[in-house]
Amino acid sequence: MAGNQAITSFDYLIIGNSAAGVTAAEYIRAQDGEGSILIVSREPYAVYGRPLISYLLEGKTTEDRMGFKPDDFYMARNIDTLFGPQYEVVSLNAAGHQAVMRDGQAIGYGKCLIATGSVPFVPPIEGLEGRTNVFGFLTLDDAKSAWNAAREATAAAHEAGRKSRAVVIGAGLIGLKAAEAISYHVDEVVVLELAPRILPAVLDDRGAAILQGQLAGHGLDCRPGITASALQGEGAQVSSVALTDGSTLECDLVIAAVGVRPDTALAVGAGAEQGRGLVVGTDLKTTLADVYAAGDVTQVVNLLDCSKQPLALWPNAMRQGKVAGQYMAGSPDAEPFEGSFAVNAVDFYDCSLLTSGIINPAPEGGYEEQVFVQGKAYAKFVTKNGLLMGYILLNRPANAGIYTTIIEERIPLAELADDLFEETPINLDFPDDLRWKRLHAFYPSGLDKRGWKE
Amino acid sequence: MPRCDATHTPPREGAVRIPSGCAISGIMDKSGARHDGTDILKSIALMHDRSNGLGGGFAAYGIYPEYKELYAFHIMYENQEARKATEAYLDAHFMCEKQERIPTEPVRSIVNPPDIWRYFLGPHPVKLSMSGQDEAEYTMLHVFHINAVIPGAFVASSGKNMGAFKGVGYPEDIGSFYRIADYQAWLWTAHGRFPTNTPGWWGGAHPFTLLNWSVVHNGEISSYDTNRRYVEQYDYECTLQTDTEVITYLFDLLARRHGFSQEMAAHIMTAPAWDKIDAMEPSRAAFETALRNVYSSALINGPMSVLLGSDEGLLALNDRLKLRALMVGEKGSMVYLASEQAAIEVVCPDIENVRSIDGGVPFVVQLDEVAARKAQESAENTFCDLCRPAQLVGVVPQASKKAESMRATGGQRADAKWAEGGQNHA
Amino acid sequence: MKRIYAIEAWCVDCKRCEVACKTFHSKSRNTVKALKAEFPPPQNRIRVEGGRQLSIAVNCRHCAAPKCVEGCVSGAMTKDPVTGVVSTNPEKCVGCRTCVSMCPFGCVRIEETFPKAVAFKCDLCGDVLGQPGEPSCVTACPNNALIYIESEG
Amino acid sequence: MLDYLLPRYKVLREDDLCVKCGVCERSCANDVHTLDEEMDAFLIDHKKCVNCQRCVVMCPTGALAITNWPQVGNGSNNWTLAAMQEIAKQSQTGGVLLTSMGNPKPFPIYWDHLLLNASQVTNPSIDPLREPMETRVFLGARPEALKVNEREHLVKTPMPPQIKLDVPVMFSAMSFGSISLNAQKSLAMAAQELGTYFNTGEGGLHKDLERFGAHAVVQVASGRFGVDTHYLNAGAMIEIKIGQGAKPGIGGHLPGEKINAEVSRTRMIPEGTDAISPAPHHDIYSIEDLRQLIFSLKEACRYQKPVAVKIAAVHNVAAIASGMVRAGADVVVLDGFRGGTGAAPTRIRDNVGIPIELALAAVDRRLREESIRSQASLVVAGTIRSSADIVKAVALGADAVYCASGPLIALGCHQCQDCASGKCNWGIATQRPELTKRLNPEIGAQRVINLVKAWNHEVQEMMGGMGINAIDSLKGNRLMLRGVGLNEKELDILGVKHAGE
Repeated sequence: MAGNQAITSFDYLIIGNSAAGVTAAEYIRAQDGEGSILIVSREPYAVYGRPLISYLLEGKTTEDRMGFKPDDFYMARNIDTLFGPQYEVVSLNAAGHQAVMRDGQAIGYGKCLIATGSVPFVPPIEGLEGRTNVFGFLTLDDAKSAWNAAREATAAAHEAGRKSRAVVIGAGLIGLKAAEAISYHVDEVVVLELAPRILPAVLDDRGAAILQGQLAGHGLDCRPGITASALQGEGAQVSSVALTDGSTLECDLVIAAVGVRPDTALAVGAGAEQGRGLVVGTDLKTTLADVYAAGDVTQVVNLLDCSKQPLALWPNAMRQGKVAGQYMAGSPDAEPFEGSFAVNAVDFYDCSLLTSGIINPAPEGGYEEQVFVQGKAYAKFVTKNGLLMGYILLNRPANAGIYTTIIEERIPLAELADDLFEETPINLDFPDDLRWKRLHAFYPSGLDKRGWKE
Repeated sequence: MPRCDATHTPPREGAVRIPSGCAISGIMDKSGARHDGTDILKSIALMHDRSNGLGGGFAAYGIYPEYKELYAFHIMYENQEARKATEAYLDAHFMCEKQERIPTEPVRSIVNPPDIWRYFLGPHPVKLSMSGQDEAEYTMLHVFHINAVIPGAFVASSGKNMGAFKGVGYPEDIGSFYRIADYQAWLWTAHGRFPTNTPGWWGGAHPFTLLNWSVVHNGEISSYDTNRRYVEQYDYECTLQTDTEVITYLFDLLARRHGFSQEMAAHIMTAPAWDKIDAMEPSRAAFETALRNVYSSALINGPMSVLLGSDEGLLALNDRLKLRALMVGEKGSMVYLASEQAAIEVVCPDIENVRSIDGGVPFVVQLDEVAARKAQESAENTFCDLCRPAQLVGVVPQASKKAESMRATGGQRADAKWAEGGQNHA
Repeated sequence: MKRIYAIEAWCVDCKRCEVACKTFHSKSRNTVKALKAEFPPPQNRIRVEGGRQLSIAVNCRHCAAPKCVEGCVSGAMTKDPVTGVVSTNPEKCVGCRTCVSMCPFGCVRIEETFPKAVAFKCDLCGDVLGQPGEPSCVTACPNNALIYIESEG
Repeated sequence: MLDYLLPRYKVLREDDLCVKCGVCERSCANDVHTLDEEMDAFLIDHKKCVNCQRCVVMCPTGALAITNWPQVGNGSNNWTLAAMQEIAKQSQTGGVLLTSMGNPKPFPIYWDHLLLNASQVTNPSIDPLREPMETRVFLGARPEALKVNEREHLVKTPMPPQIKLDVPVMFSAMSFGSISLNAQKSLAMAAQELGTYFNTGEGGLHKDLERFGAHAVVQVASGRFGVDTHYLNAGAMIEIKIGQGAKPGIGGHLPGEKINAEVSRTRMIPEGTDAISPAPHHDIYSIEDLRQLIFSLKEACRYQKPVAVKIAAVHNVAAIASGMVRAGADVVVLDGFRGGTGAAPTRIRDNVGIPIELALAAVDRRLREESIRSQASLVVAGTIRSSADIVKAVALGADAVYCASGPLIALGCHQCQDCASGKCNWGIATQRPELTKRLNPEIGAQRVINLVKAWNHEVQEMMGGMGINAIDSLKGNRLMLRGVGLNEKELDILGVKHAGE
């Protein structure tokens, strides 16, 4: 659809074109074959796997393989799109069922989904603003810019007979993936982290120390407990970073990845209630009439401890997108979204890290921990009241999903094999009946457990 | 006939089993009115190519009204001694009212015929009562004895008011030889034979008869040995190893001794297939199942078309698969049957209702008076002489038979019939 | 859709299914060549758990709402809307292992190939992506411990 | 004592084909193959190999074969290696030599000296694809004659109980205990599908198989295991087992280790105790005793089931069979000396009894001579190896045949003769759960069904060739047989002519 045409009204308006937005559109279309759907996004791309941006820089994928959906995804479902900075929705009039885009055009809608995701949290560091070699690492454009800068900086540095260096501020998932990605394009990478360990949200101290050592083996210089106090340099270029330990680090570029927060500005501007994200019901409706929200932008109930938090994770966005789409279109299959819990999978070089649920429990919460270390592998299991609440699996990925399902399904550990945590979990660890039930979904009702029709 | 071994003479009928193809024909007047043998001769002559000159014959019913209470034995003798021995035997066991040479006429193609006699006789009353058998059983067993034991003698027919006229030659020549145009009968059957061997023995020609039964048959049944070993359990002697013989015995066993109607006997021999029985309503299925079950070994398999003559009339039967031709046509009280339709039309050009006999479905033509009588009778069969004769006359168990046959043949075990399957021959 | 079901009662722990799976998913599709000469060595998508007394062959359940698909960040893991087959596209996969952490049955594994690790899993022996063939493990099973039948979902 | 016994077999492994997948190792209950991780090679214990061929069949690459142990004897036809090995074994153990399956010695197999007839020119052969080709057989006593009402199509004679076979083959007696429940169930399922019967052997009828009762022959043997009124009425026919072709005059012994809970419950004996079947029935020391047992059993089933009596074919078989018929047996079962067994003393198996072909011919003839052939059906057993054997047996005079080794081979048996060890790798002659589960009765039944259907097709083809379209007309039809390479005496006993006659 051309942008300069008169835009009138759509049955469904979806703001945001990533996991939650396109999944919602897909499920809306599955239920409602007729209603008009418009997806608007400030990014000028068809939906892509946002976490892939680091892999793009690692050479493990290419831009044309990053498409999350088939090329004809929108066309085949008769979904209208407006992608580009001028189509960023800047204001929402919930009562009037109207949204206004940056280019001033107004769009009428029947139902609206806010799937604007996260925006980077900008740390209060002196000299951060207005720099041309400081990059975020959240969007494809961020990644491409950083990539170009790294290649140019490295070329320039080598011409000058020195090594190039990038400083990454933040050793969270995004920061570390950015560090790994950029490490292929600069000579040295230093990762700064305010917290006392890398990956403070998804690892514990011991695991972090092990991983840090393994990353060091790949030349990644992680410095937890230290962050940047100021970015220094002439003009728009940062040339060095002053650290909180008082030292200074020369650098060619900086990636700022200290964290993200829900991009709630639009909804809040329209009057929506906000907690640690947009407040939504189990039908993912916001406090505004006919306005729904899904993905990183929402506040999610953690099913394990009933805390409320934003959950900036791809599978959660997918699941919420589906539920929101189904409710918006009135699908009978719609099931209430009660909450979620974290499942993280990430890999750095040859290290894999899978974590889920509660991994750093509060000491007084009645949790128990079991830890297994063998070779490169580090595993930790957190249990409470005979249930598995969370795990860390560093370099021990095999069959991890079985643990995830034990958490999710709240399967009492007493029913499971004794060596569940020591060894790779297997289906035989489940009791007979449960195992049969799990492995035989949709099993023909005419057959018995011997596969016979008797 | 190739002869590679001077000591090896071709076996005669009875010593081996000889497959043969045939022509058959039958003419009957349901009213019981009698006709001479001209038509049957014409009918069978038309099917000349279905026989090869090695056997032909006729059976005629109603030809001896003046002796209708007596058994009419047609006996062929190969020599004088045979006649002497036979007549002495007959004298010992029967009361003979009349005996005479059967009138014949020389025919160029008929060479070396036997001496053929007929006797009108009844069982010796004292001997009969001593035997504990009924008249028919008594007579049959003595016929077996003559055929089995007296060398050179053969009883060609032994029924009442009927006779068989048969020999080696084309059937039309045999007919002329026996002057069958001179006889008046209400039922005629005829047979022309195409054996695949050359036994050249008059006794082996057809019709085959036993008491009032006469059978002409075209085909070669593959169930032969099963049927043979079945009837042999009941004292029948399959000396000739022919289908006709064993079919006759089956009819005798089922109809005379087990008391079934001829039609039911024929039904047993050509029982319905199991898939048909399975589709029947339960009580009928149980009936047919029981019949097949008990009379399993009476089932006839393989190509067969049979005309069974008796004092009741005519029964025609084809095998279950209808592997042989058999046509029927009617005109007034006359019924005509023949292997070929032309053989009917040649004697009755304006024949009506011509059709082929269905496989496995007995076609019954009864004398009107017989049909009327049967309709009044009980539909339940009555057994006759089911128990083996306590006093064995003429026919004895296999072991003693063997000894007897050894004696009769001077110690030579020439008679293959005694051994199981008849595998033994000189 | 037609699914493979494992029947514990009949599993005899021979692992012929694993061999057949490796062979089918090899370059040569010849067992001897595939297992003795090919590099990287072909991987089996079905695995027998247990031992002689109790064993069961486990492979992808091709779930109605597959968690692996839900978790896949690259769009490599998809469920064919027509056939129902869940399959992974090695071109798109970046080996992040989200699917491994999501699969409730341990049926997605990662093959450490160069230049990137990729996920692999049972594809019902589809020759063409999403087109299920006759699964080779089912054919190889000597005891009907693997059955390939129309399921009720 | 140093064991002088040599291995019997040698396992050959083609290293070029072996992919070290370990299927062989996991398939062998005798632990012949062991993949040694350190050597990255298989260690093979040849002595443990019984040549069951499970590994050969299971190997995905065909890398395995089993051959004889290459040790030669001294060339003597008298002291052969085999004879010496038997002595080595007996001098080691002091025991009776035990073995399994049928007599392996090269005695004449008369089936292979009999040839069938076919129609040419004078009568037509019948195409089984075009015409009905009936193989249904009834077993049981039959009246000599039938009284009926022809008009109303009613049978007046009371019909004795009979069983209906859609194919002329039944599965011979093999008890639960000697074979696994899965093996017996395979046969039961196949019998049901094929419209024929399996035989419980003397091991009782397991409750899971009671629903196949309409296709079961329940056996009463000298041990009387599992016999009660319920059992006698649970099957379609009762069979008194006097003897077995493989071991005439010998009882049975199922060791206690095979008497697990299920076998114990089914046999009605305590778990873990040896199940001893005495050599004779101790209530049958003569023919009149047999008559008492027959009529006791008929009373027990209220004359609703035919009662069969099975004997081993021994020298005086014809006279014994005649006595059995006169004692009231509705079905006479003859088991020839090549018949199989789960366990028998080697010397007995290899030296006692007579060939079934001669026994059958003699019995059929004798019963006919005595005009009592109709009073009982005749079933023969003891190496029915193919449809041709069935056709020849029926032509010699049998109503039907019993067959066990054939169906067992269909189930996977490779006749390794090691049944007694209880380690049957095919899950047949074993009670070990990890081995019995190798035989999925669904597959087993299908294989047996396939086999018998194939045989029946062949029977139909051969019958059609003879111009016969109902097996009734084949029964006792010895004219359809000719002997080859037989002497006068053999021909005389068989009642057939020599080929060329």
